[in-house]
Amino acid sequence: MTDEVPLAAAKPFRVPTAPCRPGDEPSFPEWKWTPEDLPILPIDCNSEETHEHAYGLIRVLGNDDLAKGEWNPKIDQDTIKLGLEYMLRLRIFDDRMMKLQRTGKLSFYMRSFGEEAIAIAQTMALEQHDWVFPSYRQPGAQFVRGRDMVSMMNHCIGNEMDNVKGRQMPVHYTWKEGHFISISSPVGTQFNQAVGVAMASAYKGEDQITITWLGDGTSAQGDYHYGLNFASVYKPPIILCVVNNQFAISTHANLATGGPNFASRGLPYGIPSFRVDGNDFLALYSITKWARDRASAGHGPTHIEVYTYRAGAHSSSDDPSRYRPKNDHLSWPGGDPIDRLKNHMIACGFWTEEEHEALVERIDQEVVAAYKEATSYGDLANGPYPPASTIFTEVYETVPWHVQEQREELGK
Amino acid sequence: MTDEVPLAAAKPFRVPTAPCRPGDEPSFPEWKWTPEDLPILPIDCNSEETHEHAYGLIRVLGNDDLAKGEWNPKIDQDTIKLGLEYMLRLRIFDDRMMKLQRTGKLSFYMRSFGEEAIAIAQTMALEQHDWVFPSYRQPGAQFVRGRDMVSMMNHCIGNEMDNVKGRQMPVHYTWKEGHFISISSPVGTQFNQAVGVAMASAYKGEDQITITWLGDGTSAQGDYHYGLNFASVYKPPIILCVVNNQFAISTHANLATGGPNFASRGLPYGIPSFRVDGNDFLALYSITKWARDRASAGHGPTHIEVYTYRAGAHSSSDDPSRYRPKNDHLSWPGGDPIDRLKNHMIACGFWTEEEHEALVERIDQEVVAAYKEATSYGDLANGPYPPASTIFTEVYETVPWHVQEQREELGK
Amino acid sequence: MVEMNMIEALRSALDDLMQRDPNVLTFGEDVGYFGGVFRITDGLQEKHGAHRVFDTPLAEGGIASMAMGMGLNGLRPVAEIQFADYIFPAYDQIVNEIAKVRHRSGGEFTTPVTFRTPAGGGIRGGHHHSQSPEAQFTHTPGLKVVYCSTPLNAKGLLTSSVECNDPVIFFEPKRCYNGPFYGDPHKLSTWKGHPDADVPEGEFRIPLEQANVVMEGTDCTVIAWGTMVHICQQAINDSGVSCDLIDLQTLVPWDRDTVVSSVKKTGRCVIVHEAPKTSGFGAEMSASIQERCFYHLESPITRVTGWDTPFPHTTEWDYIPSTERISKAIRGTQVD
Amino acid sequence: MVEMNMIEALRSALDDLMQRDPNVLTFGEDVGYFGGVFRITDGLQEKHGAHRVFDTPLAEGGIASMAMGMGLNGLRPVAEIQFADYIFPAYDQIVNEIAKVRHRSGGEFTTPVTFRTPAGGGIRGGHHHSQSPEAQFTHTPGLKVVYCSTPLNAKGLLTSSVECNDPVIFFEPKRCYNGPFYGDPHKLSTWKGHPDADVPEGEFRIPLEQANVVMEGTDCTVIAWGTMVHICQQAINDSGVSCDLIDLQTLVPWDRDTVVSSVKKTGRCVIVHEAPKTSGFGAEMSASIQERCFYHLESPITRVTGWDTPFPHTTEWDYIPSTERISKAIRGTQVD
Ligand SMILES: Cc1ncc(C[n+]2csc(CCOP(=O)(O)OP(=O)(O)O)c2C)c(N)n1
Ligand SMILES: Cc1ncc(C[n+]2csc(CCOP(=O)(O)OP(=O)(O)O)c2C)c(N)n1
Ligand SMILES: [Mg+2]
Ligand SMILES: [Mg+2]
Repeated sequence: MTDEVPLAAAKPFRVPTAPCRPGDEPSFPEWKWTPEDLPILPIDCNSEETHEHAYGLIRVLGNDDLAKGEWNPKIDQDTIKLGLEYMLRLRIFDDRMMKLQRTGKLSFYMRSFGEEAIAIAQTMALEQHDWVFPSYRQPGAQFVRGRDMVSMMNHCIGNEMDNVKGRQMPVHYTWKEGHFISISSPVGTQFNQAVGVAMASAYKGEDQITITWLGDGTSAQGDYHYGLNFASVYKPPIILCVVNNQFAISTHANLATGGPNFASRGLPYGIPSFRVDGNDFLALYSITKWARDRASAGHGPTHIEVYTYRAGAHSSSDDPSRYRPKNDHLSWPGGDPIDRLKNHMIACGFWTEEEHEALVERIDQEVVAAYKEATSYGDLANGPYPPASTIFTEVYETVPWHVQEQREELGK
Repeated sequence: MTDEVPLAAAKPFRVPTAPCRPGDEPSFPEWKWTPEDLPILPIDCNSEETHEHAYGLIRVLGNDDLAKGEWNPKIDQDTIKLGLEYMLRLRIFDDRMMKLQRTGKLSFYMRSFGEEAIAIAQTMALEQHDWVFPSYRQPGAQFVRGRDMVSMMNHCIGNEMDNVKGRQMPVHYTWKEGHFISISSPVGTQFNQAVGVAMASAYKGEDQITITWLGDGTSAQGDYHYGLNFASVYKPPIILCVVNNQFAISTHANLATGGPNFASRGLPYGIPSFRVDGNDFLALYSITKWARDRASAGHGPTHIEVYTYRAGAHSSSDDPSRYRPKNDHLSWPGGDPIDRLKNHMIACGFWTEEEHEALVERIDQEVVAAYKEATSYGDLANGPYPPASTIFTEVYETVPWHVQEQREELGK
Repeated sequence: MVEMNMIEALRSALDDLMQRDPNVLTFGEDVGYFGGVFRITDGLQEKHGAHRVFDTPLAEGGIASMAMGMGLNGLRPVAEIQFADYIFPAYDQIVNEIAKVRHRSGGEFTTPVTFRTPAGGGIRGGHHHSQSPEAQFTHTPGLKVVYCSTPLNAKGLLTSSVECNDPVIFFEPKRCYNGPFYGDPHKLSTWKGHPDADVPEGEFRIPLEQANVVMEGTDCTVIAWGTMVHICQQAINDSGVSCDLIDLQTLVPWDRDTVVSSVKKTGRCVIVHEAPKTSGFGAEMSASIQERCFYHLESPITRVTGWDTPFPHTTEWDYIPSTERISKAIRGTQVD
Repeated sequence: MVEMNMIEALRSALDDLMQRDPNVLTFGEDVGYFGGVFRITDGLQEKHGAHRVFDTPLAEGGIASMAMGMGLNGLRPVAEIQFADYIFPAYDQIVNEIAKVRHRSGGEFTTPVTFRTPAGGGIRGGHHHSQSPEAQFTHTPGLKVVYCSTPLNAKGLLTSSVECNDPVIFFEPKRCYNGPFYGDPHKLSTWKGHPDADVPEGEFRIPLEQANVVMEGTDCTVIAWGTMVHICQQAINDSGVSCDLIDLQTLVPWDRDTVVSSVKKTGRCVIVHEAPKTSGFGAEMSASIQERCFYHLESPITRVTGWDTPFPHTTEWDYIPSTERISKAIRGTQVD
């Protein structure tokens, strides 16, 4: 037995790099999918049958802006118009909130920029009573469920009218009435919690499915494995989504995994797995509707990689110019989700530039009115805040003696 | 918005069951692999090329006891004889230790029964200086590296001569000189630690690879995902094994995952993945040697499902008659690893029943001599134990004041 | 009343809860068909069905997060963690998620999960089958922490824990499953004939947040939980000092009135636990009692605890607080 | 000596360590190319190469276990956990594995990992970007726990932590990265001109296990760490009471001699931390001091801490111990 170890011929371990850095020219040569690529599948298919769907990309909106292929959901024009409106509303809302953040009226903000289609199309494909269990990049689901913008803004400000009483950072929405479960900062924790939610629905015999999302970066957490695996074992009615926007703050998805993609991760768990164009409203709607039908019929979970590109900064604290080319998102072959749906509507003849501008104008006014109302209840720079007593309530169902003593000590 | 949720047509979530329970007749219809099934692959292959290897089964020893197929490692007779001797030694050692446990000389024991080939063939396929990072079901690696049985027994007893000073439960071996890393009770924790060990070897430029194992049950832990994923990203020289012996205490592998098997899990991480007959010494040797060559040449990790059947109880605390048919392991189509290698040697003409009996006899005497020596240093029923002062040392590099105070308080 | 050991008492609590409330489920590693490695759920799957009593994958983090989700959606899950040492992969889900969801959601979402887990030493389990990690949960607002010690309070406290709308970490002293333990490993006793082995069969509660005064005395207050309650009983007898022995039962929120009035009466206090001393829950008890009883104290509050070392295997009887160490500490409070 | 803020001082420590010891590596989420969300490792990848300074997958449990393995095999890894709130997925690896491997292996294997992590509140981070989880590590034998408070001790203590052959959890008070914080969010200051912003450039150590006496006085001992050191300084001035102010620096093992001799001198003690009161490290300090200084104490040892609630967002200034609460407590120790 000796402790001497010979020197290796091999190089040290590999440290992957991002495909491009500030100053580089972004390019996405792997993008070569069309709406005709992939067949529709029966909702009771098994995971092996989805092999090509996990490695390909479900698209519906072609490069010519027309809807085609077997996955075309063929939804009515009103629903599509509504989808466009929700997406526009989210983008305009986000922009306004960023401005409020820059002026100190909010502490922090995170936009869904470039990813507006995801939560909106997917939530629209569900029933109103289905459970939405989001990360911070899916606030858009609330518009679909009809949440009042003032209420959302009150939360982001953390003012007296915030339904979570100023306890959480902005964008950590909670809305039980809308079956929208509270967003938590530690990334990924919701993934297997959502499986538990879905199991409870099934246990109670309710026709209620659950959808949840996490990011490409977050898929490295143990929670991702727990979610896939518990869903694999118990087969509850759930849709498990990985939003691959190719960045986790500054870290490129090349460092999230060395594998070929995220969708295929579901296959060895025996879960049908799909990759979908995350900037294609119709494709997102279609696969989600399919997965809902599957879950509702008792065939169990579906795993979806939503393939997109984070168009903006990670958050108001982030400066992406330090780690990626400026405006790299403009080179993304998937384009912009709002532009693509709008162009489709125009190409199909049920939308015009004029109508579009009028809609933008109307939403803008609504958002302005909402923020004026919300800030009238207080903003972070000027208050008023929720009273300090809110620190002590709802730690437990009732306030225990030690927390009560502390509340008295604070004397507020 | 309403809180009323319609009732589902679907059944509640699925709770899988074990294929057979006490009183049932065990059967394994899925076993239909032969040594001719799978081609050998270049060591720089990528994960997609291993698809059929992940879903098939690498075998070398055919039903006629002859070695065949492209994976035949063609190792010399002396090496094979050594392998048989190590396996026999482990089985006889285990049986003896169980007896000591039953008489209270040890607190607890875990056998490798039916899985002797795994750690032994795999460690023999490595270099002496490679790192072995086992779970409690791979103590056999120590025989390959030449550890003295008395020393192993001293540990299991936890007597004064135990190199870990009676601090750990039996079977939690540590042996740095043999490049055998300390076994820990929390299952799975070693998996990504092993990736770190391998990265350190690569960083130092040493031609030293690392092998690690965890069980089918344990693959549900986050650590399994971390190990595969960190290996996927950094591609260090490591062999990541899942020993699928189909049970985690009483829990059948059907409840470990709903997926088709364990080997295929590695594919979406971009790691070449193989399933190997865990009771086939030559097949284990072969795939491990292949993976070592691959790692050593700088091509990165390999993932291996070792397909076997837990022949005995989980541990000395377990009573499998409560949850599975008696002697179900006798129906396992993979047979017994020792019998299979012995039959192969006899079939090839370099071993006889007489030689075999003589070998068993010799090992038995060695084991008896060893346990007599080991118990002469103390056993759990009668002591002596390591001094109580060993509680306080090696908590830190030097004993801090508060631990020193406590040691003085104990006054031993 | 039926004589039960602690295993039977815990099983009886679960059985009763499941009978009364269809939203109660229980699961964990080996909990289903097999009935748990400590047999707590034996027979419950057969009785209540595989959708209410089932095995899980071997992943405590997954068990906890699934339980949280079920709790968010109206169920009342009871999750078994096979050994308390293995609760740490679930630590993030418990302290960052389960504990905080009521507060962070403004009360819209709650999750009344109960984690049952066998804790403590005395079964030669070494580093990783012997720990008592209660203190690591007492620092997290939003969690209640309960530690039973007898069949009677095992059933009563578990029932109250599961019915409580807050998440509860419920520790079971595995050394006492089959009998109280008085500190001598060569003299093991069963629950047979012990007054607290008489347990009501059906619905039965002991309120949380209440301590149990096991013995009453005048000259020292001894505070303990789990296995240590029995060892302290023996040690008090050995010491010859007249003591209040308080079984804390609920650690968070603990029973201020019982503890404070006892220490004000006796003027002396010894706190005993198996976990390491530094930042054990004894530290909190000592600090709080000192703050509240300073002018009544006749001698320093003393802690008798496990050492600040990992839990050893063969030498465990030199680790676990012994009757000698405890009675010495009790006598030590009497001289000033 | 060069004037540095705490970020620069930490970077300087890492740079110096990497220059001197090829076995020192550092990694974590966004640590490589980008240089960390708090910029601590900015420029280090370019200087020392991508095999020594690199990004990891977003998995704290994976970061910790990989670090442990590297440590077992001769390296000296420094792992960044982006926020202390996110250390919990790594809790099992830290408390069950990293902390215990030296003991459980009979000293054959050790792993000298250092975890650096920004902790504490004051940046409007809400529940999950504000916690101070130091107490949750102080209960685990085998770990050392360090908390810096100034650029000078940030560099000196980090150097000693990385060089230490035991695993260290190293907390950085993120509120103080750019300047000391005296309790008034409307008056933020930078490190410019602060005496402890003068930091030696090359090799520089402050020994572990030693506290720093920041102010000397006669009538009360104030013990704090991290951001609270600066708030206490202000509070002491406000109180008009002559105090020893002790910056504990190393929490485990803490500096017994400095603390005990101070409390014996002053007869009074206030302990201040941001973390919740129950089972915070203040409990351990209070219990230990009481045990050692009982007959010198003139008034109860008092704790001023965060509340036993999750950390709130908009109302965080009502959560973090304020100069008012601290100076009131200090004055409170003077009346008896
Ligand atoms: C457990 C945990 N670790 C670290 C963080 C800090 N953090 C917040 S978001 C983020 C990146 C997430 O990236 P990804 O999952 O790809 O989601 P995206 O932001 O791209 O939508 C990180 C590291 C966190 N919130 N939680
Ligand atoms: C984290 C953790 N949880 C639970 C246990 C208790 N336990 C020990 S072995 C075991 C089953 C392991 O099964 P498997 O991984 O299939 O390995 P095998 O015993 O079959 O070799 C369990 C649940 C443990 N040791 N660690
Ligand atoms: Mg992302
Ligand atoms: Mg197994």
